Amino acid sequence: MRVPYFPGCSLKDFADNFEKSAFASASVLGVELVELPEWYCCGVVAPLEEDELIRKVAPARNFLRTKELGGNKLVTLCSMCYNTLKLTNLYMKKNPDKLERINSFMDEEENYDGTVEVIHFLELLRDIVGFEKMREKVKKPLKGLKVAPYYGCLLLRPKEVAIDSLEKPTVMEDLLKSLGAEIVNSPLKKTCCGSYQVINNKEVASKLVYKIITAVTKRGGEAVVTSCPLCHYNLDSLQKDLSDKYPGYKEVPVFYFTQLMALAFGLEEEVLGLEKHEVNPLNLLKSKGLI
Amino acid sequence: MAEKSVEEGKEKFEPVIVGFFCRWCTSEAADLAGTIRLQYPPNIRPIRVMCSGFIDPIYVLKAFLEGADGVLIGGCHLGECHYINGNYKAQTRVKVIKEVMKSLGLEEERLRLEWISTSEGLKFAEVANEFTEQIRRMGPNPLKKLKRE
Amino acid sequence: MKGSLILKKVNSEFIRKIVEVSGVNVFACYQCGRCSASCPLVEEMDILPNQMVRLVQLGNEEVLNTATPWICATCFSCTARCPLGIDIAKLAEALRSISLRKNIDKVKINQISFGELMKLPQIALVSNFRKNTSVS
Amino acid sequence: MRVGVFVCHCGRNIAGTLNIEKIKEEVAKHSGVVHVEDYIFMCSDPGQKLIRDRIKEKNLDAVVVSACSPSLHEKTFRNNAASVGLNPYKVEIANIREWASWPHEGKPEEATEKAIKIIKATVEKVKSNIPLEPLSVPVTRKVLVIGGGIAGIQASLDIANAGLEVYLVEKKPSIGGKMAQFSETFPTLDCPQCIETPKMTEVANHPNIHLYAYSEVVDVSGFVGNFKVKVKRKATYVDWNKCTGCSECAKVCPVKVSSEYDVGVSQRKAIYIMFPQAVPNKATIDPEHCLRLVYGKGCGLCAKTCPAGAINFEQKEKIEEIDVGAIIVATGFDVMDPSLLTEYGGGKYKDVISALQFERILAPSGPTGGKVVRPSDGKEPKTVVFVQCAGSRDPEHYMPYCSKVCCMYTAKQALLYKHAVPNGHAYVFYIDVRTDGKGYEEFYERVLREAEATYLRGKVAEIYKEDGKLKVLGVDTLTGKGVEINADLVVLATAAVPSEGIKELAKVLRIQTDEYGWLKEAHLKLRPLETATSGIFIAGAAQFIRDITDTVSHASGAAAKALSLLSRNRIEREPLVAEVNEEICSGCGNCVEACTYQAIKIDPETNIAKINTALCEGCGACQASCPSAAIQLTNSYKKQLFEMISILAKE
Repeated sequence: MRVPYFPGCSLKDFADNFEKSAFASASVLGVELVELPEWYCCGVVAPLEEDELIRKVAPARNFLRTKELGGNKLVTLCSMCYNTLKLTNLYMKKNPDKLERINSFMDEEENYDGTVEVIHFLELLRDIVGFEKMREKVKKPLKGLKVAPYYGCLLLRPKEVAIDSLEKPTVMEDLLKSLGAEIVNSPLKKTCCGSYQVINNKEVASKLVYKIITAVTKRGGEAVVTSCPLCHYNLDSLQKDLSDKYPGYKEVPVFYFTQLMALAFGLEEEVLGLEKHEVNPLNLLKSKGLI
Repeated sequence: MAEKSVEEGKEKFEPVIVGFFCRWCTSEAADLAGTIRLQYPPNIRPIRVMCSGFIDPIYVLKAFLEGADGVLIGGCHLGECHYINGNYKAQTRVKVIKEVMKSLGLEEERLRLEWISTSEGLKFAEVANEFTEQIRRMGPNPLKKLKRE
Repeated sequence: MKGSLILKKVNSEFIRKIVEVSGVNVFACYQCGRCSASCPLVEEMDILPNQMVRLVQLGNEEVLNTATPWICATCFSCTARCPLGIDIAKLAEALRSISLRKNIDKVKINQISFGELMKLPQIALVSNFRKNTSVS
Repeated sequence: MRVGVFVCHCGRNIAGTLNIEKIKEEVAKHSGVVHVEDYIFMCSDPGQKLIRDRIKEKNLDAVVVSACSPSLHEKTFRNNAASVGLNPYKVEIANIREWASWPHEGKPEEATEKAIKIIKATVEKVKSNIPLEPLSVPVTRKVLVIGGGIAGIQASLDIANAGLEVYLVEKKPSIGGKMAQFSETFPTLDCPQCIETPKMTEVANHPNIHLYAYSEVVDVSGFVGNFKVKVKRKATYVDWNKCTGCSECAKVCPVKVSSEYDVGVSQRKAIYIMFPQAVPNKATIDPEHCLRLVYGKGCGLCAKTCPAGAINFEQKEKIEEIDVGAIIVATGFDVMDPSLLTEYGGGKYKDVISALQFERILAPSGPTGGKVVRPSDGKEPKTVVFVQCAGSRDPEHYMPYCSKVCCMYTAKQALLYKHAVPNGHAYVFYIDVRTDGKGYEEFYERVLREAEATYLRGKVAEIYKEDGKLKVLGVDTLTGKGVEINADLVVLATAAVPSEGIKELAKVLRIQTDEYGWLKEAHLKLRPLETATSGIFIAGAAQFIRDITDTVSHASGAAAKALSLLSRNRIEREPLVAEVNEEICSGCGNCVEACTYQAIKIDPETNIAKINTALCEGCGACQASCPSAAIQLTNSYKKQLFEMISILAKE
């Protein structure tokens, strides 16, 4: 199966371990993520103003590239890209007059007709590949690894883009269970990590990360799993300061779900890019006999 | 528009529209529209019937054959029929009538089915306005021309 | 915020602008406060999200001077939980946008140290600038 | 044919826009019209006298009154004509006010033209109207009441006391309904045992009431005055004629099941009496859990123990047919399942309960003997959080409406909790406190003072378990601060919803529900006790959630409606029904299919459609389906419609 894929900026740089592990795991499942031959920054955050059009042009161009690849589905890994592309696409579908304006801004291009569907890689795994099939490919079950799924905001909200139930999502739990991991349910798995406030209000983001991580460790969680590079950055890198600030604070490593897939599929350790983590995951993985 | 008609040397076309209104809802809505003095064009000539499900296709065709330019059927919203499901029957029949209309060379848009409840006086007036305007744009019933020829 | 509200005439021009930019009908809100109860950043805000909606309902432009829209991280918790389906996140975006369109920047890029800039991922920088500056 | 046309000015309402002279001139030319006359107010006494006089003088055999909508004065003018011997069905109304003068005020000429067309078309109709007499049908002077809660009990007693027979059908083994589950009632703090139980006993002993407990209405046919009802009497596996209600059987039964009456707060046995004051006070075996009934052999301990020998594992359900003249639906309400409220941990945490469950915990005679303990560990909760509007006023996720009774019972529960746990503290999250009843606001104020409850104005966002406590995340919009409470027990005032199975029952009864399942009244303001199907009335919360005071009033109102309908031995019906021209009918059966009321059958001997006029509602769907115009609706004949259409469709 070949599916058009939109990487976004992070996956080519500081989150390249997310992409590498995703590509490697996908190929185990017979899925080829075909990167758009040319792509443009999605804008990172969806422009929510009704009268804002120019910031929607780049997503439209990405959809045109998708159609050129002969697809009507566009897969993303990054939650922020997913949310931005999906919301922008819905806006264009709902407002044909606005779509016409957007098309007029790119007069050198074909018109975008609103027919591309944006999906997240998790949806593809759940709805097209199926977790049962994933279970068959597991060589090294993540036995005894207590992981806490962390959805953050943008996979679930607003409801128009939700990949799962808003209040009681299960897609990551189901995925991790199929890899053999033990699920730790944290009530804060849908709570914001502070997102871009890490720049203006680092303290605020830091407080949220503290709440999110301690809610996990309190429940016996040994690792957090996410699908968002920014969540990963905040949850991972801000923990360093927390150890200084709160005596007895227990650090936990933060993984992309694709890293755990690659691990369970028995792929080479280098696709995991574990050296990129701030909170060192090696001890945990070694203690479980996973590396 | 007025200028255009002068150019063509014709008078402004005023369509004739026959309305079949269920006595339980759309007739009441038309009453309400009048009571609160909503203004709509006088082109719609109403007949009060027991139920939209009472409307035999032949009545609609008869109206067109007699020269009506449009026919408006008004019934209760689906699920709200006084006779439980008469409006569903009307909905099915309208589909059939539209097929017959096409075969006679009548545009199917000349027949419209609307669900207008007792309290929807405003909707009644809006539909009357809009439908009259639509038929006015469509021009006279083509069967009339045939008849004349 | 102190002082009394002197309601001579609700500033409909301001409300109209907000409605146009946000596409949100703020009048539907019955002030249950669930947006505030759901907001993870409410401790940091000077007024609660429901008070932000309230000021807009009253057409009070002081809302533009509050910190709340700038503390908002656009996590959509308020929007998802609102019983009336009011998109409060969009409202906050509109409030930011109205300020930003006056060429006001809320983040000073040149004040971020080079070391910090090198360390921060572009996804954090770009999203922050999109929300807090008029130029991006 | 001698038709008289009377044109009303309605003051300036008609004459101010329409040209009356022009109308008179044009209508007078129409064939069959022998007299046209106008008057300033036709509906006034002199106006009516004018019509009566002309009918006699001019020997009119049909009349068209051109005035306001027929829904206003059709009856007036028909009765008026009847008083001088003209058949009322030979009078028709041409609506030239609502349909011509009012909506076209600025276009007098066109409006006058339209009015003339309307009048002429009505003249054509009345010319072919046939004189009719109302159908008079005998009635069965008995009433079926469905649902044995306080509404059904009240309606049954009112009717039975007036001397008519009542069949009271209740699907559970005992009557009493929701009220029997309450601890104490607001605002008087009466215990339901003290005020409802006597009424339940009165029902059981009333000579005019046939109580069918553990039974369901499965089929209804017929029409107002003459309904035929099939009631399924479910098998109880206990001979109720022998059972004395001693409960020895329940003591020996080895199977424990979650109690419906205690909403899961306690357990009952597989053979059980719903509650000590149950009426009838008889045991019932739950076939889904009884070991003997599930496996077909073994156990049988109850049968061995029963001193009356009442247990009968072979008992079968029975269908009984009853005839009634009117039906009252009193099926009440349910509360929303708390497990639907995932963000509040409903169904997930044992100590997040519904207010109905808390009623059972607070009830002095309840499973805990009135001791307030929480379900998870039986400990006394020191911090209780009440969440109002849980599932209500939330069109985006749950129910859009206000569930009306929650503000009051939450206040009551906070007070009863404080009485039971004086060193405990209650927090109440609310959006608005609604106290719309006699003595309600005073009660609420008493609760504030006496229970010292902390009322917090805000809707709770989320509840989850943290460090052994229930963390409630809310807000206090009055101080503008977020709120976090670590609670021992959370009570959700879950939305009121229509009772389970109501949509199916509504289908059986041929009455309508709204999108949620509340029964639809004939008119929200003016006919709140009636359904659109004549002879079927609504009592109590089945129409919409209401408190006990309102329910009892509503039920007495429904009883009065049924009594007034059945006060005579015969009732009259509109004679506008379908008729068959036997010469033309080919017996194709299209009409049988089109008829919603099963009023048409093909006679197997003659192969001709036959109409049961008693069942025909006069909708005319059969007429539209008949390929040969053999079946027609009286006074809406095809001929009439054709004449009207040809007048109206012409330019």
